Amino acid sequence: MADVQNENIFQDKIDQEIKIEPKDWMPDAYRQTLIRQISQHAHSEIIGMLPEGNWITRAPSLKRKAILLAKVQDEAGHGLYLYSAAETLGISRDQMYQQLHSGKAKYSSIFNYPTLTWADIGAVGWLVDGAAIMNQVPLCRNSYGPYARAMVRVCKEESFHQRQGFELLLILSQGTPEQRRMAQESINRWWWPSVMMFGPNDDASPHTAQSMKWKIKRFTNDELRQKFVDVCAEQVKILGFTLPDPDLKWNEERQHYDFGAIDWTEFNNVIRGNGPCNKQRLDARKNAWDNGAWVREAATAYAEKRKKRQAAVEAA
Amino acid sequence: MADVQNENIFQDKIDQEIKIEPKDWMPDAYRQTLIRQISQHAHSEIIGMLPEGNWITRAPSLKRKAILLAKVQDEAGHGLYLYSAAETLGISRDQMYQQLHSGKAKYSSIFNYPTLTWADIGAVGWLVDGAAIMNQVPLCRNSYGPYARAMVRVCKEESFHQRQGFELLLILSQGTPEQRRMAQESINRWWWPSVMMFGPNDDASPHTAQSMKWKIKRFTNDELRQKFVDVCAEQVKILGFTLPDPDLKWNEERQHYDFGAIDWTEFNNVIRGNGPCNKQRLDARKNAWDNGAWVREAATAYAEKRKKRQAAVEAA
Amino acid sequence: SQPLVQYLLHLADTTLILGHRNSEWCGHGPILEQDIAISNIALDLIGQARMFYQYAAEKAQQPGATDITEDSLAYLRDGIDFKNLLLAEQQNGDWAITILRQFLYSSWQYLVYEQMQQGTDVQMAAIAEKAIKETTYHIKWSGEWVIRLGDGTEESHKRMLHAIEVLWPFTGEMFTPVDFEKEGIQQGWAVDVASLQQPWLQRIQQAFDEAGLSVPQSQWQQTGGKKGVHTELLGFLLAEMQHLQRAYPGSEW
Amino acid sequence: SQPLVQYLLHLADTTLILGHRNSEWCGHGPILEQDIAISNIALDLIGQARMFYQYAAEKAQQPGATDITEDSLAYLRDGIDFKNLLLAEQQNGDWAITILRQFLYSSWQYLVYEQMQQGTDVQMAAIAEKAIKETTYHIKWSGEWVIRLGDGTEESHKRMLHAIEVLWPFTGEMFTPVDFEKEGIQQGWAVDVASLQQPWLQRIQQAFDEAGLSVPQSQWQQTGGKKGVHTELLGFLLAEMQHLQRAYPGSEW
Repeated sequence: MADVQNENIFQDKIDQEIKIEPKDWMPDAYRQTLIRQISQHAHSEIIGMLPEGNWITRAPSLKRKAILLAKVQDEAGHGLYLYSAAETLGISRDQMYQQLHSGKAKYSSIFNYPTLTWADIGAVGWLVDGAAIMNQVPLCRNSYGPYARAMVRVCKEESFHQRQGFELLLILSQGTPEQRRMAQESINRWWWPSVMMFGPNDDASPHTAQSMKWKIKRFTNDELRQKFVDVCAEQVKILGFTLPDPDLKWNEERQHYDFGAIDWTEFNNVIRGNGPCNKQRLDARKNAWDNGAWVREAATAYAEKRKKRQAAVEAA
Repeated sequence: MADVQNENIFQDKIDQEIKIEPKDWMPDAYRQTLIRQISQHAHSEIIGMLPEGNWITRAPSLKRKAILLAKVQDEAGHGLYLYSAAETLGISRDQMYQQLHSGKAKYSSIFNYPTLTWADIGAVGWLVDGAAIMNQVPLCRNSYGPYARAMVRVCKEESFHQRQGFELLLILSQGTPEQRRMAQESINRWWWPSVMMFGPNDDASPHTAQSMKWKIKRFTNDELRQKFVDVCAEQVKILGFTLPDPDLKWNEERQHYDFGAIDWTEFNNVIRGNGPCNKQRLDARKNAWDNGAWVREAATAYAEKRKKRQAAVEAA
Repeated sequence: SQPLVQYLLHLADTTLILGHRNSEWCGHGPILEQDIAISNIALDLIGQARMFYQYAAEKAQQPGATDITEDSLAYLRDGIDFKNLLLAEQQNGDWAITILRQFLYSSWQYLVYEQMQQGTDVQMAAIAEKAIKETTYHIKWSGEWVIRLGDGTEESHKRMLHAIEVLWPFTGEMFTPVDFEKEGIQQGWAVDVASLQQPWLQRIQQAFDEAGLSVPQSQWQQTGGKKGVHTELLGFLLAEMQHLQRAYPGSEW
Repeated sequence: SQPLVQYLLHLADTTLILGHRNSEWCGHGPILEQDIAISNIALDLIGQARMFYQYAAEKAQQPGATDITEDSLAYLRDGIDFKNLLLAEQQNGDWAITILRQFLYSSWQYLVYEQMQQGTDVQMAAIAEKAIKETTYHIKWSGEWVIRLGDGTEESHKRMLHAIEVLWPFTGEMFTPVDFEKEGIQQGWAVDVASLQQPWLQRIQQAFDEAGLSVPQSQWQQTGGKKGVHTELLGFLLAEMQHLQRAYPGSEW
């Protein structure tokens, strides 16, 4: 079949909301875009374990310790689903790791910020997971089957995490002055990086049109960002805290919140590797990988020995 | 000169309290005994830095932090004097380190016990340094000049350390019930190991006679031990604590304190390597040594480069 | 009920400290699936610790008071009062040490829970019944790793030998009852740990045989954990773990 | 006097935290003489910290009160209130990182003390006069090590390059005044750190030249320490350092 014909069938399915499955024909650019996006998403889950993992040993109660540990473990699970989804597109997990460790593959820049106080665990849950969900919920309906199904599982857990984060901050908001200060300071640090999580403004986001046509993306960056700001501007009132944006104001006409200009210099800096924790995060993952090499080798060697022994028994 | 004649001159000097100096003739056994004893003493200073060093980062006030750090640093200085004294007998510092790291050379077993609470810093100062001083003061008059002179410097600082340790416990004794409990528990743990620091009972200590003739040793183990018990039994009253020995009692007739039987099984166990921290202490030193190899190599390489450059300049 | 509380704290502290150690792996494991597995075991152990702490708090509480809670017990006692087994507080080291520590411990814990189910204390029996299912999995998982590493590569075998050398001196304590246990054994609510040594050793022997490893012969054993005499490691662990509770006393989290 | 107190705390916190880091080497140095040297520098820095804390306590104290002391300032504030330079809290890493951190810092500190001696605050001037003698030695010692390692072996050179890569992003903060400094510069009691950048860079350049190392070109710089926004390392350091004061509140030591 000619590629043009394939392409028509493919786009037809997409237009009719029929999922593309691993064995279906797909344009190479669609495949590459998905590999890039899914692996980046998987890496974000794995790197995302680090800033929160940073507080597991210091969680202030046994209940919080268990909740946090379970949450970070969930993220490892999300990584697992997503790596598997990417693998259906013809890339191995080891290849993806290599791209991460070499710096070729990206992950969400938000995880290059440090978690400095316990309140950050709340702010990450509320704002970072909150922004992630805005991005991810539409992905549950994306055109690639394995990715869409993985996202359904991810989103279910993420929204649970976000509620936990909000609840953590709510407790702090009702706590001592020190706790309230800690929480407000944390929101101040996490707000803008969270707003930046939606990526560049639409006019600076050239791939959006194609991705929307392929239904990998269903809303533009700015649409999602506006939705996020609208939600948070309301929720922060319940907490009795403020968002660090003097320009934040309800716009009656637009029926949306207006908000201040984003510092894209910082955004680009962090993306280029110059965030507070870029080096530290990647080093942590590379160390885990390098220090684990002998374990993986041993597991492989043992599996092979076993197979041989079994074959010998069966042959006898 | 025949060895017999040498030996007579040598013993004559010793009997007249004239110091033996590095270039003087000395019996090989005297030399070997001194090398063993001085290097063992030096190693004890270096290993002895570890249990106390364990609390430098957790000292409960800035003043205590400075005092403790200065003390542990003093011990490094003592190690330095003593290694230098041993070097005058024809062994290099690297050789001595090697003997320590291979387990051939010993160090005082007391440092194989852990420091578990801040009170241990006091107990180590009061009891361990106290016992050390009992052993060391006579050594200031030992027959080998470099060793005797090193010991004069060591003893001056040690008695200062002991007073600091006692004062630390005194503060705890006047503190909260938790602090008093911490201090008493610490004394309970350190008492018997300190009593054992004087070595086996005299009847089980075969080398004592020769060492006393050579004036390397001036009192027997049991004499020194008795003196230590007598002093501590009085000092503990000032602290308002007790020593963990139900048999401790003033003996009017002997004009000494009687005390309970020593658990030599534990003593021998720890000497054989089975103390709570034997492995940990030696590993810490070996790690420091191994991790420092590249630093020492760089320093040597640089010194040689410099020398060559200087020679080239002078030749030009 | 003082000895009972001490016994419960011994069980709670041991599972908490080991859970805490395992949780240090989270995000740093050698294989993603195993990162999840070790975190899961950490979660199980922390969950078990909470049940024991809650029961201990109930038993230790003065009538009408509410100041003793699972968190006050976990976060406001210093090392001198912690009664965990020394094995639990040993550092993670490499993967060999971590999985061997788990295997040595879980193999013991299984036998403890088995007997505890038959004990006179109904609540402890209920906890044991719930926990033993988790422990069964912990033994299986860690035992498989012992075999995999022992019979894997030369490197992994060498690391297992090292792990055995490091950890074995901390196993004897598991079978040496201290005063509060002796009292509990008499009264029927504590497990007679001395009687578990043979079955435990058999299980270890079996796995070691399959892994090509040897059980060390009669070696010196270190004790003290159950009496509050720990290794130097616990103090640092607690300083980190308890920081927030200590720094912001009386706060809700 | 609030900005003055903040400034004093910035100076005190920086010297304490760096002294604390250096003290971690005690007993673990690569050469016995250098173990003594780094401990000595640690002692000097802790001594300087105490002078600044004592002065800060005096300035922060309410009339008639005695609750603010050098120890309450060092042990009872959390990371959010610590104002040390980020450079000071970075981990010791290897010997290359430790001695480079010291050299970068002491070279700055010397210039600060030099100006402080001329400042309007008599007590700060007196502290600076005393401390600058120590700092002179710290620069000499660490500078010699920079050269020795940079021009030593291939290995040591490589490690110096790595140390520069790790530490350089934390140097810019030293020359970027924050609000309390700006106010102090206006009033004459704070050092105009921006003006120190050129002389500092010259000194570094000189040592690097001799060591065969290059000063990195215009790189991104991380700030925040003086405003209480630290790296993730400080929290762990403080948890350890403050444990006893937090665990036994109100005790004398």
